[in-house]
Amino acid sequence: MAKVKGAIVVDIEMCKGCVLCVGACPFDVIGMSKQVNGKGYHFAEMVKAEACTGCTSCALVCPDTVITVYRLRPSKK
Amino acid sequence: MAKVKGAIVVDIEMCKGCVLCVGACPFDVIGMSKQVNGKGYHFAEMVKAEACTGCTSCALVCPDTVITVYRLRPSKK
Amino acid sequence: MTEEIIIAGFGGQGVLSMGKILAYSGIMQNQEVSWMPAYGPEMRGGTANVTVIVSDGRISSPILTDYDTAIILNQQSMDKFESTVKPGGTLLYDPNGIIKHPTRTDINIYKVEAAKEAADMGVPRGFNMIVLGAYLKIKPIVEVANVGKGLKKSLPERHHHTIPMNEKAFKRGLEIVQTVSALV
Amino acid sequence: MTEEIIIAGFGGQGVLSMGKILAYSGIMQNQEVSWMPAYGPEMRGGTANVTVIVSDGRISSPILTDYDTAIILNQQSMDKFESTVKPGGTLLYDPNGIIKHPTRTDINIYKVEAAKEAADMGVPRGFNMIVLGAYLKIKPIVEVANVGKGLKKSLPERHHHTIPMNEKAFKRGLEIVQTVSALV
Amino acid sequence: MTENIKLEDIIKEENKVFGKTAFLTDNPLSYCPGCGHGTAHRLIMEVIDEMDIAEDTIGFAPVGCAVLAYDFMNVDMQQAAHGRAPAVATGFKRVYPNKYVFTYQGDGDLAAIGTAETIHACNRGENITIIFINNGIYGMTGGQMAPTTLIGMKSSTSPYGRTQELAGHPLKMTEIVATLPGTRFVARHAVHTPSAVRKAKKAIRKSFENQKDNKGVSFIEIVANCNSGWKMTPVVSNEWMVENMFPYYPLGTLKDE
Amino acid sequence: MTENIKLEDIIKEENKVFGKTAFLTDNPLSYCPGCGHGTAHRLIMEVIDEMDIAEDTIGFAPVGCAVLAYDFMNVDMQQAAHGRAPAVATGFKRVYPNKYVFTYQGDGDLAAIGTAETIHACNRGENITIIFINNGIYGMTGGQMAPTTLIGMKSSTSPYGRTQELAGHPLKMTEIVATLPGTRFVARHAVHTPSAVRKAKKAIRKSFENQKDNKGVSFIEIVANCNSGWKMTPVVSNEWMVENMFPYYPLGTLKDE
Amino acid sequence: MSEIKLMKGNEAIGEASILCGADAYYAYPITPQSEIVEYLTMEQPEKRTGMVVLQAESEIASINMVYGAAAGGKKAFTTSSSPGMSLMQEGLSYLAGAEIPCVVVNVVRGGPGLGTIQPSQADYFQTVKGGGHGDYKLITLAPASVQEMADFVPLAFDIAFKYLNPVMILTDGIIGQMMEKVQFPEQQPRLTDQEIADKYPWATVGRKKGTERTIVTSLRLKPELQENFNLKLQAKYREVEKNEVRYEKIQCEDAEYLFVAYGSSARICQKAIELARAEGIKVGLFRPISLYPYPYQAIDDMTNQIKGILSIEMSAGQMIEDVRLAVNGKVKAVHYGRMGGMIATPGEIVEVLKTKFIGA
Amino acid sequence: MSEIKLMKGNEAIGEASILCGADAYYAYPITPQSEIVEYLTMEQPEKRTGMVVLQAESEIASINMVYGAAAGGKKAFTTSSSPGMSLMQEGLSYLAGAEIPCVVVNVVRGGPGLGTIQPSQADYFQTVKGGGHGDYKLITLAPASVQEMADFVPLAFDIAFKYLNPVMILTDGIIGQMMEKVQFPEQQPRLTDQEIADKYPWATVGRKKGTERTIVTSLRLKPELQENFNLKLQAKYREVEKNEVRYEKIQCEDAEYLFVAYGSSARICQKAIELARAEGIKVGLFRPISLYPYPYQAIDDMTNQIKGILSIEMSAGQMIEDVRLAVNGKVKAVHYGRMGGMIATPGEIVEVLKTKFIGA
Ligand SMILES: Cc1ncc(C[n+]2csc(CCOP(=O)(O)OP(=O)(O)O)c2C)c(N)n1
Ligand SMILES: Cc1ncc(C[n+]2csc(CCOP(=O)(O)OP(=O)(O)O)c2C)c(N)n1
Ligand code: SF4
Ligand code: SF4
Ligand code: SF4
Ligand code: SF4
Ligand code: SF4
Ligand code: SF4
Ligand SMILES: [Mg+2]
Ligand SMILES: [Mg+2]
Repeated sequence: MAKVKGAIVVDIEMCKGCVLCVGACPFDVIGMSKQVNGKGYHFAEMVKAEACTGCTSCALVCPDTVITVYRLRPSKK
Repeated sequence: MAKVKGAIVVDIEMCKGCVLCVGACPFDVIGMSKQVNGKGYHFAEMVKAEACTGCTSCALVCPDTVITVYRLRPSKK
Repeated sequence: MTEEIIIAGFGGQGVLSMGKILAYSGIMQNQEVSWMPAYGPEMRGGTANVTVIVSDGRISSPILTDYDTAIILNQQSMDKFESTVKPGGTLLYDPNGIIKHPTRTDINIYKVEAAKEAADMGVPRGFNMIVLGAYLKIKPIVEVANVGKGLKKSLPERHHHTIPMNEKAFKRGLEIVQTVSALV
Repeated sequence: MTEEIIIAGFGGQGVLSMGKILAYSGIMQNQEVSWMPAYGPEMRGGTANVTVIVSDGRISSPILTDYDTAIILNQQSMDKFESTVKPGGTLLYDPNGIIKHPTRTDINIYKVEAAKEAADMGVPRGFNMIVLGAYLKIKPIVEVANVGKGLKKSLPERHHHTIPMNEKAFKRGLEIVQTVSALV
Repeated sequence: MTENIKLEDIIKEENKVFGKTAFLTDNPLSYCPGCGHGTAHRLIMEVIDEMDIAEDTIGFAPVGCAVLAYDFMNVDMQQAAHGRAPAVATGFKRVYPNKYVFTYQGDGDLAAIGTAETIHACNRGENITIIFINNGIYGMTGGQMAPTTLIGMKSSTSPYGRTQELAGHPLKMTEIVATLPGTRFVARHAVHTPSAVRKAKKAIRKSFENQKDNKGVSFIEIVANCNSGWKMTPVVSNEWMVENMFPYYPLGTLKDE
Repeated sequence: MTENIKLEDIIKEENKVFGKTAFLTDNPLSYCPGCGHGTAHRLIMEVIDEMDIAEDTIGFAPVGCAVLAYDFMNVDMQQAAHGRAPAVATGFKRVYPNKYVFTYQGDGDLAAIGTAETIHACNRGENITIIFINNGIYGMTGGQMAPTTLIGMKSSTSPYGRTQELAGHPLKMTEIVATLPGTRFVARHAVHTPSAVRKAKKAIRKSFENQKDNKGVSFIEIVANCNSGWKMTPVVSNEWMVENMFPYYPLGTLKDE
Repeated sequence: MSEIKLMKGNEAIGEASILCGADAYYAYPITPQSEIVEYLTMEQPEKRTGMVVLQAESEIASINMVYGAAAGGKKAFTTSSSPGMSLMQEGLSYLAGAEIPCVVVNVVRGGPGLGTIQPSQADYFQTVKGGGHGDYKLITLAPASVQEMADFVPLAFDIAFKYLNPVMILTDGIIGQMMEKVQFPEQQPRLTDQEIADKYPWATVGRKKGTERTIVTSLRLKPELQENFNLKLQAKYREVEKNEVRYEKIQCEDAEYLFVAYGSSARICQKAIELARAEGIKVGLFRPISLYPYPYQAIDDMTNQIKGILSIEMSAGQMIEDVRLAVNGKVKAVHYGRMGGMIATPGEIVEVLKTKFIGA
Repeated sequence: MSEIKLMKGNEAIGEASILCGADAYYAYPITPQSEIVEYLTMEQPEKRTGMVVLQAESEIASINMVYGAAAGGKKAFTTSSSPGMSLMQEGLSYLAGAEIPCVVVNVVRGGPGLGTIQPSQADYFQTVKGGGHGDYKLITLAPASVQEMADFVPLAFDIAFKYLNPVMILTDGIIGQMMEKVQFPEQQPRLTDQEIADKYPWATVGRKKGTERTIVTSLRLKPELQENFNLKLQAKYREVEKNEVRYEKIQCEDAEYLFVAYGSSARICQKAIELARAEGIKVGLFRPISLYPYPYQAIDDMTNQIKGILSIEMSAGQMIEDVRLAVNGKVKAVHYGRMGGMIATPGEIVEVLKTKFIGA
């Protein structure tokens, strides 16, 4: 079975930079951006996108529900 | 040892005729008077005075604290 | 016609319900009525009194300081209400338990041995109907037939079986009232 | 002399304490002062502003709608307060984060790169003292010596070790303020 | 064997083994005949008498039939708003930590409107005695249902009997406060028999001793009849209480630390 | 083994495995970054979404940081007075027995001023869900001590740390209501980790299912951080919560009948 | 109209509530209003109409239960007496601030504090000026007979729902405890949930798909919004003042003096008028029925005709301020009152009238 | 007098309470008064003077804790803001009914209901007319500066103990949150238990042998007793009205128009006077300091001199009724107010003055 691939999309302007998602990700996919959003927060972003499994852990703990998670289960080859 | 002798004095005007003392007396000493007091209550009185041991049971349950108990412990002869 | 009455006695004598029956009887003949009890925690086992007004016209104050008639059923009430009867008015009392009998000479005084009679008849709960009978004998402000209707109205359904007893007591009251001293 | 000032920026920039130091400095030279913050739950992480009045006479209203001086430390505050400066009055701002620079021509406009300077000096908490220095350079309503005293008064004992840092920042502010457009 | 002792020989001051404590006033109690409040009053006053602490004791009675407790208890007293005696007592005790303080509250008071004040005083561990007279009804206002009224029990606001569906189960405040670390001594007693009275008194005594030792809340429930509210004679009401109240509100010490 | 899948291939509507429920509005949450309220909000709305009961659900939020819950929860809502949500919800549910009702209360609200309303709604067995966000502090008013504040914990009204002498021990409302027959499901959860979130959601779901079955009160405490009030970063506050709050407020199901 | 009954004022309130289709009653016992709770538990309205009756754990719970039900569009009410009413002040302010219609009855007793259970009118200020915090008004009706106790319950609900505001029935132990003749209208059906949903868009009955959610709140954090709301409230109150002033004039045509009195005091004044007129004193009675809105204009309109006003209340003088505000210095207005459960006698009132206005 | 400090009004209340020898403070958090609780926990007055500070579980508990301590003769106080104050109404009525001296501070916010946390003066009616039930009065002081916040705490205690009545300090978020210069008097010692026992025979401090017990109660079941008590209370209030009227007149000597305003509104009016006088309009400010007793006479005394009164409040118009009662129709008195946390600007006030009195 091929490895499950995932990705997240962070609603940057709604992110409050609380960093909770970073710790929740089992694969260290997420980091905080150097940049700030309109509210002045450093927002979350994928820093190791290839490792994301789409497990939703980050989204589950995000208090502001700004993470959308996608998962691709490649068809068996 | 001689038998302990007791007696009670009921403050007739303060008695409310609740009858609780009657049931509390282990020796059936107390009964309710046919007469009523100024408030219209049949009051408690000793009906078998000779049986009273001064055990204070009646006084303990009298909600209005209208029973005074006396006890004579006759000197040993 | 306006009749202003105070009924006063112990709690438990049926003072309030007697007033209620009287008021209902008035209603049965299309009169205006009001019934105003003294209320309070002392009601319990203490004194009870009720002001009843029966009138052909609109009733103003339900609370009064003097009365056409005082119906007095214990000594405490006698002490309190003898003086409140209007000159020329009426005082009806049950002498049972009364130590100081009424002394006014400017009013009509009647008595009814209702407590004794109720005991004799074996219907202690008929006491207040005896008194009511006595009162209506002296002051027929409502018709006897309407008292029957008023009684029925004022009792909850489940107590309707007591009506015959009450009517008997009421009739007895009509008979046994006695004049103590009437003006003229 | 009466100087009516609004200081406005983000929560966390030290807006309120800057106002407090200014007010205390006024007290040190026997002036009347008032310090009135906008309060609310939005304070947390949101905007913060404080009205400070320093006067030789009794201060009437601690709340104002126009000001002799506006000290503006973010865009939101610029939007809100540029228009509230009295004609002929003074606007001092930190251009950091400002997108729409002030455009009024009937007032004196100054800027101070306080955020940048504070970062450069490595004392981010000295930001508000740099701004205060800049302001007092333009409008020396209190003597520099009294600012030192005011600073000491306004800090709780346990923070007195920060005084030298703050004084340094203050001095820097005096130096780096720039005129954008001054009337005459 | 029967000696012919005359009553006059017995009824002498030196033979007195039970009389009214001086800390009950001469005012006749305002309670209905047979009401448990009277005995509860006496026990508290006897304990105060025996411990000789009347000079330093202040009582707090809110509304309820015992609202006039201050007419009968011969110590300084404050009348409190309905349900608030624990707060009032807290306010006092905190500024007079060396005084003895007791509240005297009914079940309508303590278990209904005063729930919050009761739980928080107990939780803070105020160094006070709480006497809780549970007669399963609002006595003073004419026998309405209380949170403590038993299932099936009739009252003037549950004329067809309390149902669990409408009003829930009777609330056991004593069990609740026993779970709080702030309470040190929690017990349930009654005053319907001489031995019950003796035990209740012992518990009350202990509660005041605890104050001396700064032990936090001592909470004593006394299950009592409200024969008027229950519409029974005093004797029958006590029997009914034994049969119906005690199974749900079992007597005994719940906590003693 | 790594296949070269592009992000664009993954980020497609059909691959979405987690997104925001439509029952959260688009208004940005007013909570501080990392605050537990947000996650708790989401879980409730997801359950309502999944059970498809939004048309019949009414929420009740009193004051506290979540006073604006109605800005975020896309269902009918009533804002209640401080501490009174259980009474308000009772008043509503009794006339709308077939609607789903939940209250959303902070610890200052539920465990302090609202103690009586909470206990009595639970004791009557109102057929409702109570969500109790325990962050050990009054968040909204600026971090004052709550009845739930831990011993030693600093707050703006216990600046030197809460002491048992002054304020008593932290109050465990959840343990108290679990003793009442009117509650049928009582549990304590948290929302700091994915697995905690999953469990919390399951409990919330169960609480709404219980309403369908007319089961009385379901009471769910959620231990959460108030990082602003605690003066910590969100990440540190969650660690502190695990180390300090959980031992005193252990997670798990207290009652499930 | 049903047959004539003889009932206590308190009971009449209970019966009227069932008949007008009230949905919920939440209350806590207190003398002298407990008969309402008792009547409503005895009558089992849950069987007659489905109306809910629940004894709450406190007055605070009662008023907040009313809030919950009423914000759902149901006809809910509570009753209490003075100390209990003080505890409801926060709730009342919330109800007004969230524009929730409901009915509240205060059977006033003597205060302050625990006071006495005897009748009083000393909660006038609390009711019509400010009991709770903030700028709001309770529309207030003051019945003076058992019939009015019955009549004002449906009226109060109608007004409450018309203006989305709590309505108070302010009465006292006399009217509550007395029995008089009373007739009730036919049973009105309770609204169904669907009717409520259709009729009251402001009610929280569950958000229907494709519609906006309904929010009931009194919070408006931004001062601009709060002020706008306050202005809206005030505009509503101006409407109320235009439409809902109620009063009765008795023997006023030829009156040279005026008693102003409401509720039970008005009954006593009627007797006083009998006495005074017997002595040739031309006095009439102005009886405010709505205490808010107060009939300022109607009283002012009488200032040409009369020489003086004697305001009679069972209080130290509260309504007298509104009387003075009404006449604005044009005629002398004097208060006479008894307190703490004491009741002025008709004779006493006539005496005061003579001393204050005629004798002098 | 101590050195000059810069402090928030709320903090000044806290500090002043310690310095005047207060014994106990019981309160519950609410914006915008929480700084008082916070100041008093931070300052550890238990170490400075032995003063007790306890955060209660609710406002109801707070006021009842005050009752308990104050009935023991201790100087106790509480503070809150509008919704919390509504919850204290029963307690306040009890305190007045039991004649217990204490101090209560209301830092008013916008209502009704939860409203807004911004400043307001819409609790005037609640405070000076009737918040709680029954005929009682709260003696009420309205500070207009941080210095007065500090000064009025000992003053309030003095008045409270003089008349055995609760005293209210009615302020708002502006005065509570603003900082100004403030100077405090020397630390006053707290009274010892023995001093209290000697000084206050009404205090429950334990019945000494051979003396009568002390009872604190507001219950007087018999209406005769209750009325006698009410009469005694009213007599006391007449004394208060004689002795405790406080006000300030600013630029009134030549005034043709008058602003009447208290607290923060009075501050804003001072600025408005500056503006108006710059335009040649002779306007002065009458600032009631005691709201009960209200300075009716002092306002009435000015009616000869002035052409009109503009009463400025942050409310829909509450104090205006007292202004009208004071002038009794002699001059026109108009209300202008902002609500819900909005604050009238000085310019706005001058405009209104012109439209209402001068322009027209
Ligand atoms: C705020 C308030 N609500 C209601 C009342 C009326 N009230 C007086 S006593 C009482 C309850 C009495 O019941 P309980 O506490 O059980 O005492 P009991 O009379 O049974 O001993 C009530 C509801 C009141 N005085 N104050
Ligand atoms: C009667 C009343 N008292 C006090 C307040 C002030 N107040 C608002 S929210 C709150 C408590 C908030 O704490 P909590 O319930 O724990 O919620 P959190 O903000 O922590 O989530 C208080 C005391 C109020 N609004 N009403
Ligand atoms: S979905 Fe899982 S793997 Fe991907 S970023 Fe989130 S937590 Fe990490
Ligand atoms: S948890 Fe959410 S809000 Fe917090 S940093 Fe991550 S994406 Fe942003
Ligand atoms: S003292 Fe004992 S024996 Fe004597 S009457 Fe009383 S109970 Fe009976
Ligand atoms: S117990 Fe007391 S009150 Fe009752 S009958 Fe006996 S003596 Fe009388
Ligand atoms: S009503 Fe009940 S509690 Fe009250 S005195 Fe009578 S028996 Fe006792
Ligand atoms: S103050 Fe605390 S509870 Fe409130 S939003 Fe911030 S973190 Fe959350
Ligand atoms: Mg009871
Ligand atoms: Mg909290």
